Amino acid sequence: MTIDRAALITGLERLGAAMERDFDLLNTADGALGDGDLGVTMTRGMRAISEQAEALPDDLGQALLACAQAFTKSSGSSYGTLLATGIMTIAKEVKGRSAIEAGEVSALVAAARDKMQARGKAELGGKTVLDSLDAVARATEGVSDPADVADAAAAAANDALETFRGERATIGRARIFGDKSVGLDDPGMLAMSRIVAALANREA
Amino acid sequence: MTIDRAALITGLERLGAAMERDFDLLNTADGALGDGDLGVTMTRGMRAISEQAEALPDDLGQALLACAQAFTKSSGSSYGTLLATGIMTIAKEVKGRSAIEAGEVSALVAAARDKMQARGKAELGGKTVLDSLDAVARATEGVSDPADVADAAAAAANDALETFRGERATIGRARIFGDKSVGLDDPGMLAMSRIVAALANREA
Amino acid sequence: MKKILNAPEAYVDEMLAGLTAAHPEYYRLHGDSGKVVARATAGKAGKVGIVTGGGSGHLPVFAGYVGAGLLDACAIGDVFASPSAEQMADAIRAADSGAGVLRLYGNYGGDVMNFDMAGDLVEFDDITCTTVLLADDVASAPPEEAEKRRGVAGMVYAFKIAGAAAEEGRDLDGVTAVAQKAADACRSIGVALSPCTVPQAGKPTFEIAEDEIEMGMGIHGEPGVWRGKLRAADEIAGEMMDRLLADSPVASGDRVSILVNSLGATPPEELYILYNVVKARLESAGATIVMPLVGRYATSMEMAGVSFTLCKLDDELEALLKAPCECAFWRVG
Amino acid sequence: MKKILNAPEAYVDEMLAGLTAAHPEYYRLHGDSGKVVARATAGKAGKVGIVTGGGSGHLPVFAGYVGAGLLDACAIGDVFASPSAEQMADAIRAADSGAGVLRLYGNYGGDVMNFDMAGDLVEFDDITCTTVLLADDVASAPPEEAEKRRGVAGMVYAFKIAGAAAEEGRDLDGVTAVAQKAADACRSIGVALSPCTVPQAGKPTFEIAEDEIEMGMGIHGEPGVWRGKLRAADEIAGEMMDRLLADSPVASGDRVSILVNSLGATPPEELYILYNVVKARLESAGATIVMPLVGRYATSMEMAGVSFTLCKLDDELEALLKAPCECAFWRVG
Ligand SMILES: Nc1ncnc2c1ncn2[C@@H]1O[C@H](COP(=O)(O)OP(=O)(O)O)[C@@H](O)[C@H]1O
Ligand SMILES: Nc1ncnc2c1ncn2[C@@H]1O[C@H](COP(=O)(O)OP(=O)(O)O)[C@@H](O)[C@H]1O
Ligand SMILES: [Mg+2]
Ligand SMILES: [Mg+2]
Ligand SMILES: [Mg+2]
Ligand SMILES: [Mg+2]
Repeated sequence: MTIDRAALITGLERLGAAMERDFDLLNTADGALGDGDLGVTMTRGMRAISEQAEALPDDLGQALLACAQAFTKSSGSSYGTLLATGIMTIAKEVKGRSAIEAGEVSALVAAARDKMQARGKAELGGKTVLDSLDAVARATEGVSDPADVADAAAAAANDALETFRGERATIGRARIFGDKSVGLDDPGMLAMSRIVAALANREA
Repeated sequence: MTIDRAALITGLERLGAAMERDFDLLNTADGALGDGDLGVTMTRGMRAISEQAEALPDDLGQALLACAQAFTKSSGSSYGTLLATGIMTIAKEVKGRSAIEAGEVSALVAAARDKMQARGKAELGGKTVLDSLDAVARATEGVSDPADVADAAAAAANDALETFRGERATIGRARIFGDKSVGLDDPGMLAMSRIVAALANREA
Repeated sequence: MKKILNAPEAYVDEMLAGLTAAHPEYYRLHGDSGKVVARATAGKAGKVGIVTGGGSGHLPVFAGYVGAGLLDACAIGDVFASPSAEQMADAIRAADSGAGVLRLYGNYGGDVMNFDMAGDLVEFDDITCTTVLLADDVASAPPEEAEKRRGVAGMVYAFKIAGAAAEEGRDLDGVTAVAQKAADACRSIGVALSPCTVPQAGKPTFEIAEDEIEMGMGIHGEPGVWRGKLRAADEIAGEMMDRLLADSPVASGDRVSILVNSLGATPPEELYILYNVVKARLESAGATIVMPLVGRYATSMEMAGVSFTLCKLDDELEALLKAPCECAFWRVG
Repeated sequence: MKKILNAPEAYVDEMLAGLTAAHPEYYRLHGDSGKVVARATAGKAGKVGIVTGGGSGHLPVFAGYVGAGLLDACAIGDVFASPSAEQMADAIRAADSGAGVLRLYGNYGGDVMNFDMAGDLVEFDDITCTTVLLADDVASAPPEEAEKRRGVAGMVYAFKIAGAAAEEGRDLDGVTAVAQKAADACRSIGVALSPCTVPQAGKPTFEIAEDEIEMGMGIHGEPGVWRGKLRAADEIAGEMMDRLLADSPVASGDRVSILVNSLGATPPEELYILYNVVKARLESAGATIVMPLVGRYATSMEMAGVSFTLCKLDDELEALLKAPCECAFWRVG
């Protein structure tokens, strides 16, 4: 199974529904370690995307660019900007193509991770969304069967969330919470585990 | 028994103590129908008076003038200014004398009432301190025995308070409470019944 | 009581010390009561003096409006309490430079008695005084008893207009007349969301439920016309405008100024949201808005709520409103 | 949530509509996002542009400081949320008149990412951008990590000083350098007494007991250095000054400005009470206070609390601080 426009739209529908469902969960997680708006950011961004879902072109590069712009316009929150940066990176990579293979996912996620890292000037291991993406990129490396990629990605994002829960936050608004952040989920990592689960159709 | 400097000072001592005791009572009554500061006004004024009690001259006119000024300086609340106006009026009447008779009380209170009425531009019957003074002036009219004057004055101030409780306030901050003022004591009348009781040594 | 202060008794003195220390170019303490603020640099000799006075807790009202093109002196009472007659007499003396003094202040019983008594006191100094009272709060009495109304934020317009007239060199009668005209041109209404605490009382001036507001409440917590559930900004502003315009209708071609004032805690963001309705209502009546004022011009410490003041202008009032003035809280021109 | 508003989603748009309607002589909306405020009358051609941006809920910060001798344009986010990169790019375009644009704003992760992205976007328009970040809140990181500190009220000094330099005709490097010098000269600390409510969140940003304060808390409710019982004004001000002076000692002969700022609900009366201690501390260290600012310069809606910002001056900074500026919230000269 390849990822084409139809698969993208189905994935975005699942993701939109997941973000509506997780609105409070993400706001609450961000409230504990930030400003409580992550649910708002995600629902707003996804609504902006789904408004234009029907008009998305077959060219996956153009389609993802439109998704990134929807996020860039709908809010200025860190997560939205980082996601937009990551999606835009993938968009550039796949420009002109109407389908990609599951086996390409790892490299694309890694490219997004690197560009987001440059934008946010953060280190890997800092308990941020970067660590979720890093885990996904590593876990899917060399995997090409679509179902295996989906399994590996979803598991990796969850594992990263679990692993980093016990760490101290070092970046963004969460940093100031210092030791109080130990034991709490990074909101951006929590969101990414939900995003990956929805896109991979591996929701619990 | 005549009222001279010594009697004045004893009366002021009782009054000072009464006002300290009634601080909360008067603030609360004024809080229900005004701005809640009547206890503050009275204790502050009486403290200013007692600071100079020892220095009060034998001339009752001069002594009362000093009392009035203590009130005028210590605050600008309506009650303080009205009391100062009344005391000043009496001071002018008794200027140069070192003693007055109980039989003169009625006329002096009436003079104070009239001057206070002019200052406050209020009508009699409006449920204010003027009605207390009016009642005292009337009840002591023609009475000359000191104990009888004391009895009559204290009873009149109390009766006025009871009588007007059921009326609507028409003057000052209390006016705005309209029908809500029915059933509540006018704070200035309540204070006057305590003042008269203290000066007359007829406290319950 | 969640306030930043030292002893409640020291609140006003320390506030005045800080005010005059922070803005020595505008304010100085006059006399020895420590409760009279005068201009740092006296107005021109021969200028009519303008004094005001009232309780503390309303900054910039009252003392803040001492300044060029505004007031000459101000007597300051304790929080929400009238200054004493002695202090008012001192303020009148500070304001006098031989041309007489206008007493321009809000209609509160205590203040009236004390300013009257102060007038008696300064008669000995041969100072001629006139009086103009602000009685602009439409919620505090019906039109038939308009003279019983409380004075609230309308005094900002009266200070400005009378101050400009005095600065122009008008005589006492002229300044008094135009001050009265300004006072007559103003109507105000307030709505309260939460109380404030008088330091010496130590507890809030009134209680109000978490979801309630009170329409028409006075700036010291005097009861208003109704208490009910919080509603949308547009609805609140609409009712406030209804009440102002019922009392003082505007017609097509009228020129008006409007003050959208925070009572303290309410932030400017909310004032601007309200301003949209205010503007739409006035303009749909055909009126032109001149120099709208949006901000904290007359407050009650940390009270949450707003007031609107409508000031109907004629050419004279408009020119005086736009004339220059300067104090630490407000500058025009 | 006791706030006067219509729909929470409309809060910022309605606020901006009201702001620009009330003060058309100062502000206009630029572009079609509806979230960029520019000067009503553009600055001189060839002048270096200065833009800022950040979340709503801090008036006069950010948009209020657009004006002559201050900023040229501002991108406005939702309450406490960064504007989008697109809006920032629009603000940069509005501010540009060919001499380049300084991005001058507070050090918050989202704002930094978005202003960087905005810089990428306007590269296509051939606009040269520089950046100066305010990172003045001493409570938000130790001196060794000073670059991680949040930007708070210090930006008022930076806006003023950079704005004056641009108005003088300095080039982009010159304006950037003096803006950086101003940013480096500022240290701030805040104390919070009560929270505020973000309209779309609908509940207070944090909880705090009726008798507690939090020293060092950030303007969005970021945790501070300690939480404890409310204490006397002198003690609070003393500790705040201790913390500022530990980070940025003043010596005899120094010239400094100080901003005693209300976070919103705290009334000016309390600021003046605090000012007495601030003044005494600086003067006893031998410093001279220049142009002290006392008022609401950088707020968090209805939050109760205060911040102090100390700005150490040299001749250049002092002259620029005193140069004329004009916006709806502040005028100098
Ligand atoms: N500089 C950064 N680099 C990487 N990830 C970051 C950075 N800043 C924030 N994040 C991620 O974004 C999440 C917070 O997103 P969001 O709520 O949008 O932030 P804010 O509301 O502060 O703008 C964090 O949990 C973290 O995973
Ligand atoms: N104009 C007036 N004429 C007569 N009595 C008045 C007048 N105004 C107020 N009072 C009396 O003063 C009392 C209130 O005094 P006080 O608390 O000092 O007033 P305030 O705090 O409003 O200045 C009232 O209960 C009433 O008895
Ligand atoms: Mg967030
Ligand atoms: Mg009272
Ligand atoms: Mg009083
Ligand atoms: Mg945010």
